Amino acid sequence: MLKARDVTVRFGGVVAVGGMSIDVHAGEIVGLIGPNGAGKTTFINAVSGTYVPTQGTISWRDEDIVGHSPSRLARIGVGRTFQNVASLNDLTVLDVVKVGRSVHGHSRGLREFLCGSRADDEALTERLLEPLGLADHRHSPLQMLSYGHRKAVDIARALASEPDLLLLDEPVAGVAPAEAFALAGFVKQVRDLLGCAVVMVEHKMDVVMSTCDRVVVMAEGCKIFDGSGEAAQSDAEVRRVYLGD
Amino acid sequence: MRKSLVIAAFGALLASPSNAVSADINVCIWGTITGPDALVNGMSYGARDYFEYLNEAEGGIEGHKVHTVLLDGRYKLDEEQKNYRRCVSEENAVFINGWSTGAVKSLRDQIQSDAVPFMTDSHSSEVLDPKKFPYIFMAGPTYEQQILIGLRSAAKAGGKRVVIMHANNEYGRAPVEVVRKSGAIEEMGLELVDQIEFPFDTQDLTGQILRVKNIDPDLVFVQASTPQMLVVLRDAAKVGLPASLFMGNMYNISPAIPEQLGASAEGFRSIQLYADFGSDIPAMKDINKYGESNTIEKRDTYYMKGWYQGIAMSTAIRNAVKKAGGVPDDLVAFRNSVRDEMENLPSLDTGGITPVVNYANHQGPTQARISEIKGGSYTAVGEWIDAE
Amino acid sequence: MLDVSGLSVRYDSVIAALEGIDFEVGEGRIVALLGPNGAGKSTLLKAIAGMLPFEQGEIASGKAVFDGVLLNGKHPAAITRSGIALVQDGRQCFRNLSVGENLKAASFRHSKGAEDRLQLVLTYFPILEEFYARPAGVLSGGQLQMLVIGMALMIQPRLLMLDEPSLGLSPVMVQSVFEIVERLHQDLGMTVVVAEQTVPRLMEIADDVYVLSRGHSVLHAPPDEIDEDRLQSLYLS
Amino acid sequence: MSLRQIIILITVALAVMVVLPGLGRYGAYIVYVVAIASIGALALNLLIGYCGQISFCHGGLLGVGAYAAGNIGNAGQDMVVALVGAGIVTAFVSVMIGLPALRLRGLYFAISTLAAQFILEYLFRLIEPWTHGVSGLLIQPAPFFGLDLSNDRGYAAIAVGLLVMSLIAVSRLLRTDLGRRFILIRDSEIVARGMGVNVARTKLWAFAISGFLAGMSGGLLAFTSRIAAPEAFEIALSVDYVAMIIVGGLGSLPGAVIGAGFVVLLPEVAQRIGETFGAATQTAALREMVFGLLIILFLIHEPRGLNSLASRAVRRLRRTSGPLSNNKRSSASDLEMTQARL
Amino acid sequence: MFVLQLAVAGIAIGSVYALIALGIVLIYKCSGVVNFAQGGYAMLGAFITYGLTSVGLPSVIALVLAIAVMGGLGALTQILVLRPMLKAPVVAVMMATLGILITFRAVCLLIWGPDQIGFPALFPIGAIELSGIFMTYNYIAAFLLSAILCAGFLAFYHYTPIGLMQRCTADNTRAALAVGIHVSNQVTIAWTASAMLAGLGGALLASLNGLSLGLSNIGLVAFPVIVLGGMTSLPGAVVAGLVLGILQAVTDGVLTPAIERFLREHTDIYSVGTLQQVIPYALLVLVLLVRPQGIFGTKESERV
Repeated sequence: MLKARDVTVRFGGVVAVGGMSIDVHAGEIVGLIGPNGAGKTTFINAVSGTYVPTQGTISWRDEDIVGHSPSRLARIGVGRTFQNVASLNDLTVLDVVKVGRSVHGHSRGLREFLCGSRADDEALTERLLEPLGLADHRHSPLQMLSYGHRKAVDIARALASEPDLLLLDEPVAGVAPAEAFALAGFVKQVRDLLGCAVVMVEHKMDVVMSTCDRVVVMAEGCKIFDGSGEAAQSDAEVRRVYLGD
Repeated sequence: MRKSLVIAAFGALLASPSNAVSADINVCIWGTITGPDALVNGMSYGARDYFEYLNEAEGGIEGHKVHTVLLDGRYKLDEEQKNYRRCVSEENAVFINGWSTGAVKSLRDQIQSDAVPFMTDSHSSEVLDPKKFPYIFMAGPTYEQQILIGLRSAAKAGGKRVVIMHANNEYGRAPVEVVRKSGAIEEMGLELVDQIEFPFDTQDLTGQILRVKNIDPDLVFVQASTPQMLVVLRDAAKVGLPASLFMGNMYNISPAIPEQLGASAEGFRSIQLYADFGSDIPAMKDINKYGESNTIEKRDTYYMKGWYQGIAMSTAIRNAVKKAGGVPDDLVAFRNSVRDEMENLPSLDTGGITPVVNYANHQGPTQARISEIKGGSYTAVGEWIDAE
Repeated sequence: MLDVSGLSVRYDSVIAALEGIDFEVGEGRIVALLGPNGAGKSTLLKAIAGMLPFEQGEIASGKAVFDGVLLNGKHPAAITRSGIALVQDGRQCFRNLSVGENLKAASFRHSKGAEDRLQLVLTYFPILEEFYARPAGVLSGGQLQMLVIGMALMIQPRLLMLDEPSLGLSPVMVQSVFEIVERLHQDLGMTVVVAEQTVPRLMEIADDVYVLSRGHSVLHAPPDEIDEDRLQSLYLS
Repeated sequence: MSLRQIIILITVALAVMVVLPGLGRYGAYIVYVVAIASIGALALNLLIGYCGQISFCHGGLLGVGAYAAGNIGNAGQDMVVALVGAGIVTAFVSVMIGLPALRLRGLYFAISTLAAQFILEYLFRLIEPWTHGVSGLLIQPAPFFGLDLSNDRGYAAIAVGLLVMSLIAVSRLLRTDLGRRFILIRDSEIVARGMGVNVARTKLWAFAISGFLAGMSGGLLAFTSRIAAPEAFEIALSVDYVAMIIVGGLGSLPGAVIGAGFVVLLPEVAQRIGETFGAATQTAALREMVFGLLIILFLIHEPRGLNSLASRAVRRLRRTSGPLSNNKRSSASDLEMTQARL
Repeated sequence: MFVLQLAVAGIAIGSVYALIALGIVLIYKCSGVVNFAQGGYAMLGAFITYGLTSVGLPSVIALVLAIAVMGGLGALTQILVLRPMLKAPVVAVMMATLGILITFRAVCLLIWGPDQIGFPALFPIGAIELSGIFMTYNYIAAFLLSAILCAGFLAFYHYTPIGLMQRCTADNTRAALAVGIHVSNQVTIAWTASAMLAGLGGALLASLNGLSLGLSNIGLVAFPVIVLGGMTSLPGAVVAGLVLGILQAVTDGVLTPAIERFLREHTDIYSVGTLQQVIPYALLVLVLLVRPQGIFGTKESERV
């Protein structure tokens, strides 16, 4: 489904990602791990259209998507979450989720303007917010939620666009352990339900191990390992970049 | 604390309408107390002071005190519109004296439907029409007439090529366009070689003056107010053009010009409609008397203009009061009667500020003369010319 | 020398970044502050250096004391003057200014002996002399790291705190950074705190190790008591 | 805006209408000037307060609306047609002005709107056939739905009615996908783009809708003052409008009305107070000074605007200040604002 | 020759623009605040100079004193108004500076009234004529003084310790804090310097063009200058100021007449109005569309 070849992203003279390649298949959860500054987030940004890679190709369902805007990518089924969602102020949980849904292409603008959206709210709440434990907070402004809840909202927002490829950027960073596992479990459920592929950047190895079908390790801008979680933990190169042997 | 301030403020706003009721005769004036044209605001002070003088010296008009309100229009259209409404419906003015060409033009239909006598400080020909605008009165020749008087004097002196400079507002551009399109300039044997527009709030006209210098005309007529004239003459001096090349209209006789520019204003000419402040005329005695116990804000010819407008308005009011045998209870009738009396003013003596006038034409005096700056003060250089 | 007790930090008044941290640095020691991403290492160093208020953070409770002086609520400039230098993450320097100006700027508040210290810094980092008149922006990552450490030295600190100096550097560069730290410690007797994720070289020179995780202090031990497995379990579990 | 709020709003509006005949012409004048300014402020608040696009050419846009409405009205159309037409024309111009926003950010865009303001002022004076240049376009009274309401009280009724409609419409709009995207873009353009929002298109919608409202407001202004003249739509007016929404509260619907009332009435109140003390020049100076100083004081003490002050007061009155204290909210948004500045 | 004469006028005015724009850039660089009140400072500086001469001080001493007062006033406004607003939204801060401008105008109106005032001659009256180009001493002095001050200020900014601290603050606030620079004090210094530059610029402008409340409009002219210069570039502001001055003069003297002559010959249109009021802004929009970061500005990369 997703095919990235030799992707390079430069900022000025700094190479953030240098020659990264990856394949992601339908229905697969891939964990993308690596030490700080390895270029994981930059790579996700390149795939989701936020950055345009200086080099390399990225294709999604055999369509070249280099240079496509995030809004176009969202319409063809690429959704993502962010490391940081703290900067949204007045929008409520439902608002944010609806933004996510609307980018999928079928906006309900005029009908909502004229008739309001109560029935809609119920459906969204049931489908996305209940499982994430957000139903009670659906009318709370985002900034009043705990950090963990905000992360959950971001995932709900990404899912509302019904993506076929979900890019999660540190979905459980800063989240309490119990919540983290619930979130990770939810990601799995979603995959089972929607059959979408998931790429997940994450530092918490326990979460990665329990959730991902496959692990890709990045260091200094390129891939150094691709395989199962167990294999990654025993791989010498991986141990070196993590522990500096 | 803040809340109480807000409450107090709104209270003041709501309470204020009541303070206009007490006087019998209300006159409302708005000028440009602040704003880009404030330098010539003597005319609104002069009019107010004349009514105050009547109150002090004669106990008002036929024994009735006159309540005058002086408002600030700031040379801003919305502010002037607001002032007009306040004058008509809140101050219950029997006579209104208002300022800018733009405002008067936009209000002319309303003045008509409100049927309120209106003395305009604007001399635009577009608000002067005894038939179409029977409630609007003016205090002298129109701007167009003034331009022609100025140009005629240049033609007489043997000039050929003229440039007209004007501000980019109604007051500046409109009369110039009327004159240019009328063909009157060519009829005089003159050639209009260039017409230059500049911003009304200008600070620097060096480029435009250099453009003039490049053309080398015989006369530059400037349709602007004193603040802009100061810039024009200052910048002319900067590039070495003499002030004698320039001529302005009635709003360029201000002591500020020779005071601020000194030698570089020598030879500048402008159109004079009213006597100078301090000249030896009967009205000046009254002014001096008034000035003994009051401050006179501006001592210039515009103050004289205002004083004269006060004389004209008060005479019409006096005649109306006399006719009705007291101040009429009905404001509408009072206003209409004042309007009729204004139109029928028999040869009005303005204490020497202008020649004797009558107001059948709604225009008052139609005479003007040219005044030149000589040795730091304005000196008349010709006889009164009748604009008609 | 530095004594932090019961320190809790919040960002935006809501997000708790540190909870009840105790952290002690003895005179002349090298202390390693370890922890995975987001454990709160940077926050702790910023709290000590007084930088939190500039990032919408605040010390919610607890205190930091340096040589008997309470640091809470002090302006960073005052803390710097009392002898604490923080080398922040992201190699914070003045990129439009020349290398020389960067070093000079750092010695403003500490002009006494600035010339000597400048010479000292240049002998430690010859590369800085080479680039002395060029804008700092042209330096590579490793060179920038040298520069910011050099700038910290110009402050004439008694306590030097480094926040992830090895981040984004090549292994060779990482080696030389830690060599410098060791030399500073040996030659000048400087007290050093190094926050890091990766450990081996640091473990060789550290006298003391603290491990943070999710805003809590999870381990305090001498380095020889900490082996890889233990760390791995702390990090990867 | 909930149904209850809408009902309250309409009740208040009806109350104003009932009181209107009792007010003098001057009172009615004040009512409609505030109402018209409120519509304009609402339009600007939509752009700045909800979509984060700082604009200094709102005065110019009102002017476009005024000229458009005047021309349509003078051609013999009903006032309703003229106002809608003015809205459409202004929306188009507003989108043109918004185009640079697709490339420019923050201050750079703000300054490009400053340029737009000056260019509009210049064009108002230049395009004689449409604007009558410096003379200004004189506007004939037009019927409103066939009714003759061309007097101060009639205008006040129309203006208050339109204001209520605009408030309801904007509050509904903010509850649609488009409205949510506005807010998202204001909070973080980068995040919005990352979330898959078509930032360019959304921004242009904001300009169009804001322009439409501004055009109606300008059109109404033109009908009430019976002239559209260039001096009436200068930069000072744009500044006044920015002052209105900041004083009232960025991103707050009642704030637009409160701010408009404040900015329109304050000089008037200061003037009246000054008049009781005498000298006219000093009155004018004091009026300006009170205006300037109050703006500064409000911004220092209440950067979220009068509306936040008002709503806090209301909450205190109701004694229901729950666990979600105001402080918490503002600090998080302060963070974002500080970032926005850097 | 005609064009040269225009250029002389343009350079003289443009150098004063540069002086005033420098101050705006200085403040923007180190605190991210756009100071709309800069024109107000210029106006106030000129009025204070005038006020001091009218109580009998020699004009040079009055000027120096006025500049000192302006410096204090700049610091005071920063401390009283801007410091408490550190966390306020950026538009609110802009509006606060507009509030300062309104207040300053009101103060001048209250004290000195609404009328134009003849500004005392700071320089000898008269002019020299150099091969047909007419230059008043005023022009020459305004240009020289502005040029010297611009150069002096840039030198101060680049070669003195305070200048270095200013540049540090402007470059990276975090790093500045870390090396012990009191950032908020630096911002106060920037406001002080900026107000002094504006005060001097205002006095020079008043000596060229006379003194009135309209002088505060110079702030609006300065905006195209700083944006063209790239908002953060001091030399850029100087160059853009000169370019704008010359451009305005050339628009008034050459461009407008040429366009009008063409239009009068070929169309019914007689006048293009006050073109010089829009030329700087039209240029501004063009430049921004081609180079969104201004001519001398540097592009900042954004990260998620």
